[in-house]
Amino acid sequence: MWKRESHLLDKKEQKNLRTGDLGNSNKGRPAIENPQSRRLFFYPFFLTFIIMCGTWVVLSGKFDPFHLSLGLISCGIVAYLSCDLLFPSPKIRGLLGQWARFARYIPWLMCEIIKANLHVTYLVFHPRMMELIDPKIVKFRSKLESDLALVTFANSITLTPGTITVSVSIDGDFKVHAIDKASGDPLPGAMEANIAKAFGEV
Amino acid sequence: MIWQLDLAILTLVVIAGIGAITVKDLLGAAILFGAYSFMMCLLWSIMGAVDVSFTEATVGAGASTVFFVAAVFRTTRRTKD
Amino acid sequence: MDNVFLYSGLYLAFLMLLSLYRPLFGPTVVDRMIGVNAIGSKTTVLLILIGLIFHRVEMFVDIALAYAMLNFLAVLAASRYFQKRKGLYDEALFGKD
Amino acid sequence: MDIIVCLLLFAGLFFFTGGAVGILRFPDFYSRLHPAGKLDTLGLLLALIGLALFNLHHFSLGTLLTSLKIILIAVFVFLASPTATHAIVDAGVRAGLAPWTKGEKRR
Amino acid sequence: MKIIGLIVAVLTGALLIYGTVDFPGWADPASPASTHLSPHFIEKTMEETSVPNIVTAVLADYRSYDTMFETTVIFSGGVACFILLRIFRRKEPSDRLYRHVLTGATIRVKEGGKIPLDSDDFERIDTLWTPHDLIIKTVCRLLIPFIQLFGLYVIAHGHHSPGGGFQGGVILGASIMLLAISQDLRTAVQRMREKVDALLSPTGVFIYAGTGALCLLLGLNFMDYSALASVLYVDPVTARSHGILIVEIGVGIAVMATIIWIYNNLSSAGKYDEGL
Repeated sequence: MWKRESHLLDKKEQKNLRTGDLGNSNKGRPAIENPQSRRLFFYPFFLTFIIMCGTWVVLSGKFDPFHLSLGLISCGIVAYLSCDLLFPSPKIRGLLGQWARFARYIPWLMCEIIKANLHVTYLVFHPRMMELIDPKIVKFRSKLESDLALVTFANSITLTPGTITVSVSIDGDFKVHAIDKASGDPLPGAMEANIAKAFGEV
Repeated sequence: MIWQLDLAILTLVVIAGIGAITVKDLLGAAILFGAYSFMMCLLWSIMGAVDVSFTEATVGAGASTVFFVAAVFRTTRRTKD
Repeated sequence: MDNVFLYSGLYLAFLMLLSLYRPLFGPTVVDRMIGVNAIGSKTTVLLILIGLIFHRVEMFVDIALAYAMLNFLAVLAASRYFQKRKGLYDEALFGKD
Repeated sequence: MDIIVCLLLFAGLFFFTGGAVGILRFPDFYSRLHPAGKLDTLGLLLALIGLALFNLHHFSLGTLLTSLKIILIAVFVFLASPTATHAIVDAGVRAGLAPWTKGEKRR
Repeated sequence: MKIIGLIVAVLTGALLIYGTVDFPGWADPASPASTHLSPHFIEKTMEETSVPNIVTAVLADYRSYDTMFETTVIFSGGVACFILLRIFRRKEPSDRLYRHVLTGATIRVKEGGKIPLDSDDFERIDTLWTPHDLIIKTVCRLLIPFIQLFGLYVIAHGHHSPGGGFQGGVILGASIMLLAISQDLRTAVQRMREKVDALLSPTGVFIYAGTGALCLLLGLNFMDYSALASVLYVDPVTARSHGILIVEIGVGIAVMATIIWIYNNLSSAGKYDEGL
């Protein structure tokens, strides 16, 4: 019933697709009839189901059997409908370690965000603001590989020092709008290194 | 019912509503209508009508704005008058 | 504490009035979108403040959550209009991006 | 406890003020997005954390879950807000708006 | 013309405001609404239906005829949109664009040209094509499951918190709309085909009306859910509560399918081909 889309796969698999190295991904569309791909379908389903159950407990706050069974049914429906959205590739090995490393990245990001916001607030309330700002567009190329790492990097750029991501290409070409010289220069810098560490792409 | 907030939000509703019908650009009008529905949602919740407020939040902010944008996408963008 | 929340709410309403300048008079449509997006994030906080004033937060949290989700959808749809309509699609066809 | 809540709430309101003033003051579309995208997100985060802390006054499982829900809103906005900002920038670029450079008049 | 419109609007507004003078005062305990109906609902709802949220009980139980026909109105809105907008003639656009999946090359097929039908190597892309937007696609992909779960939560907890079938249905529909906006219309239509929409939308209305008719068959009034007690093996009060839940699920299904249906017709101008 659910046909999988090739553009939902991550970039490495798309590259494999292009170079003809099909491997397990079976042309990007694992047919459900294939027993092996059914097993591959199972892990994302199960993982999505568990995540959804956690979310349901936070949302619901009712622990009588009636509501819990409703929750299990709902989680099953969502996992059936959308597990290929949450985990587009069936490979889930090393995912937990990745999440743990990602959790260590967040405090650093928060620190950066607060610094950046103080900077922008200073600019906003400065009476001669028009002379301080000097908007320009910076282009650079990132070394990050996977889709998620690129998106995290782009969103972190948007949240931190006076910079907004204008566009990202699938190969990692960034265009960034920086509001003044001081904020645009240090890119990609330490943030890219930190994200690379968080996603295990050192 | 908190009358101070009620008055403040009511003013905003009126401003957003007048803005939504005076703007010539239809896409701009659709976006302003979104802002108007935010204010309506706040107004309902201040009056204590939680269910109505929820309906306004889901339909007004989500569905109807998207429908308007989709309709503008398939027609012309400027009004004739 | 209720008074603090009440005056914070009034102040937020005042800030929404300031942000409403862009949707009303913004020179381009994209400016209007910025203003509405800013109003949306203030509305989320104001909803929870109202919930705390009424001492029924668990009800208003649901509204705020639905609100945060759907506001995002509206902004995406409005920006999608530009990507499609005034898009540089002819150049994209020939690979100039 | 109340003092911490008030501090967080006022910090959030301060950043919100920065956002609103910035939207009014900055010269062009791209630079207006900077306060709108960043200051509002941080203001919302701080204010929501403050309110979630206040909600924990009468500690029970119910209030804990409500606070978690408030935090969930903050997490959601943290994912969604940069994306919305990016989408608006993209719309501006495709609509053909030229960025403001130093020395021009404000528009 | 504008001045006439202004005069009409101002006059109507003045009449309406004049009409409000006759209203009972705000929260007046002697007004007709709060002397007969409201006290009954406020006092008896919990013991009659065991639903804490009075609004839900009033909407789906005491005044369920009203809500049933509201659902029907929404369904007929979807049908009207379908009949007005849908184009059945096979009218191809003059140019169609295809991308070769393996190489990423784009080809353009002129009108009357040979189209690589049903080939797995080619995928169709929009004529107003926008380049691959990585950020929006990835973030929406991560958020959609949570939005769907939230929609189901709102439907299931209509008894205890604000919300219910209508709101939950809109949220569920919005999640599919988000998929259509972040990727393209064809991806969303592949997940939720037109036939599925068109079937689910009357199914929801049918669940609602069928629950009512089942009560009639079991020997009580139409929409008196306490008749379901013998089917569900619970006492009549709990049966009313469960009946409300079943009805809400019906409303949710109908609203979700209708919202998606209207959006698909509206954004693709009835062609189901390329959308917003």
